[in-house]
Amino acid sequence: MAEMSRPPDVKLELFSQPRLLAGARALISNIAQRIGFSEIFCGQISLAIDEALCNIINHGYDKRTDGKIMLSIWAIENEPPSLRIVIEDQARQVDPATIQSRNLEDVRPGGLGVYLINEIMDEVKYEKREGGGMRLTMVKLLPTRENCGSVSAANTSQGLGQTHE
Amino acid sequence: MAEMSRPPDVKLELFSQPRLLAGARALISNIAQRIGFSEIFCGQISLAIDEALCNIINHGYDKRTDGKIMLSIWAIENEPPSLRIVIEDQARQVDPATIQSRNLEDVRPGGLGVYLINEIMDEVKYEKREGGGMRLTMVKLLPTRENCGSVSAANTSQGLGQTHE
Amino acid sequence: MNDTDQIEVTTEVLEGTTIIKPIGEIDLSRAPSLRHHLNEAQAAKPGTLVIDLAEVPYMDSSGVATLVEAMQIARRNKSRIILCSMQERVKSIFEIARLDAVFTIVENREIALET
Amino acid sequence: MNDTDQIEVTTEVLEGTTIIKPIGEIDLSRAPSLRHHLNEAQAAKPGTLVIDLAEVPYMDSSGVATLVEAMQIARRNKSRIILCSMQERVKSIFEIARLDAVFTIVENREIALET
Ligand SMILES: Nc1ncnc2c1ncn2[C@@H]1O[C@H](COP(=O)(O)OP(=O)(O)O)[C@@H](O)[C@H]1O
Ligand SMILES: Nc1ncnc2c1ncn2[C@@H]1O[C@H](COP(=O)(O)OP(=O)(O)O)[C@@H](O)[C@H]1O
Repeated sequence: MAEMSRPPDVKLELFSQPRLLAGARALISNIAQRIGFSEIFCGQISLAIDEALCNIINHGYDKRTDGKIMLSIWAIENEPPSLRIVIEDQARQVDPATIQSRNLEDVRPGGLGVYLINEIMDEVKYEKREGGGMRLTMVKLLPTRENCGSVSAANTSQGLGQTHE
Repeated sequence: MAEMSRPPDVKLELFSQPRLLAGARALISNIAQRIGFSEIFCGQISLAIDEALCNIINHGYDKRTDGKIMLSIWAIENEPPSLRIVIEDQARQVDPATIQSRNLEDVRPGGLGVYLINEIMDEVKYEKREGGGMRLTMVKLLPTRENCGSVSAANTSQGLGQTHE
Repeated sequence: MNDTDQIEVTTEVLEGTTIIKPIGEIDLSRAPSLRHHLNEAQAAKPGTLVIDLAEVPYMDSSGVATLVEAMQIARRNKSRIILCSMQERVKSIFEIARLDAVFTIVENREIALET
Repeated sequence: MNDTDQIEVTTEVLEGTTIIKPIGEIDLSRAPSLRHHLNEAQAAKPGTLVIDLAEVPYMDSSGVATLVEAMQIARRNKSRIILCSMQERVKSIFEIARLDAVFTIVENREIALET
């Protein structure tokens, strides 16, 4: 995953509080819409970010509400059109290899977040930050007619079918 | 206007680009909604922020798109419920006294932003920042039944009348 | 929990069937409130619990986890859960998580009551 | 201007009346595109220009300035501008700016065409 040389278009910093998730989603969804993502895609991208933030709150900060979370957002209009989001925290450092989605066959509450993030985004990378905390880098490319990179484009679901235009 | 001792709940940093205004509005409107502001009030608060950002882009940075704008947002749920927003820039410093709304009688394009900000928000203060650039502090109190602090509560307009509940 | 973390819910109790209709986005901040309402409804052990999602424009995995939990309680109680009137955006998360086959999901409330 | 800064507009030209219907939020990023469409419509000097705002959920003072400008052009042309189908949120800015008395604002397109 290439590093971005230019500074992010938007930076958002919030405390690890569930009540602030909706605002973060609204911002991301709006920026995604501006790049040209369809409504369903904007919803999915918001969901991926929401899940990443939930995990930082629940696992990184153990539900403490005074932890900092920093988002850097690049609204890339060409080269090709895409949304790049880096989420950083000052929470517990874990081995990126342990951040894994579980087997979906085993239906139980929880354990969907990492799976959803991986399904929705085109690139996903977890790293330890030098100064402490974790960094999650995610990229979503704008689907084109040739490149219908939707989640379940494979399993031809009806609901998502509508988004490919 | 008392200074806030605790750090802001949310910080947003963006470049002076018109295309980013919609995202900032979406974030602010969502946070306002969470505090309990009605839909019309959320719209008005978004408008006040939008106008402040437009002025920084147009007058502060002379429409340059590479200027930084920093927003600090406090979602205050008690003491009493309110939204506090501080907007800072690194743009031209002007005498706060020159930032004034014009006479509305004289109908012409432009010259409404500062008027709208003053009408919508309960407290508005422009200052020069120590390190350069300007700082605008705005507070909007959640209207209660006793305190229907809506814009044009005075001129009993029908459209806004609906918002007082 | 803040006031705004409470999810608005309307509950209708019919003969053997309870219908719960949450209103608003269901995420980490509101899932606990939804869980509370579902637990309350399930304590009365209705034969069928219909969850009407017509007014839920968004749900994250915290909301889904709450529904999976309710389904497990229903199984223990030998009762049923039916989800109805799901918006497209919410349906999309059930599909990605492959839970659309696990839950009984129907078009609208009328079908849910006939099922 | 970016692609997404272009406002979507439908234009209908009737006998002596042009109806313009912009779609989407009108703010600093999209006001120039709206101005372009209005200028184009006004170049043909219609007797009446109806601006149907039914699909405009938000407008800031950049949008309002564009409409005030169009009104000044209309006055020079001795023609009229009528705004119709304004959403409540947008009406609110016209009221705060005391422009609700300056513009002819009517409920819907039918009334606009009869006026
Ligand atoms: N930001 C994070 N910090 C630490 N651990 C994490 C983080 N995100 C995910 N994990 C780990 O990955 C696992 C899977 O996460 P997820 O799929 O979201 O399910 P859940 O959060 O319900 O357990 C978590 O249980 C946790 O161990
Ligand atoms: N952030 C700012 N920096 C410098 N000058 C400003 C700023 N905001 C407002 N002003 C001044 O206040 C005046 C009134 O602003 P406003 O009411 O928004 O009308 P307009 O922007 O259409 O001129 C502006 O013309 C400008 O001189």
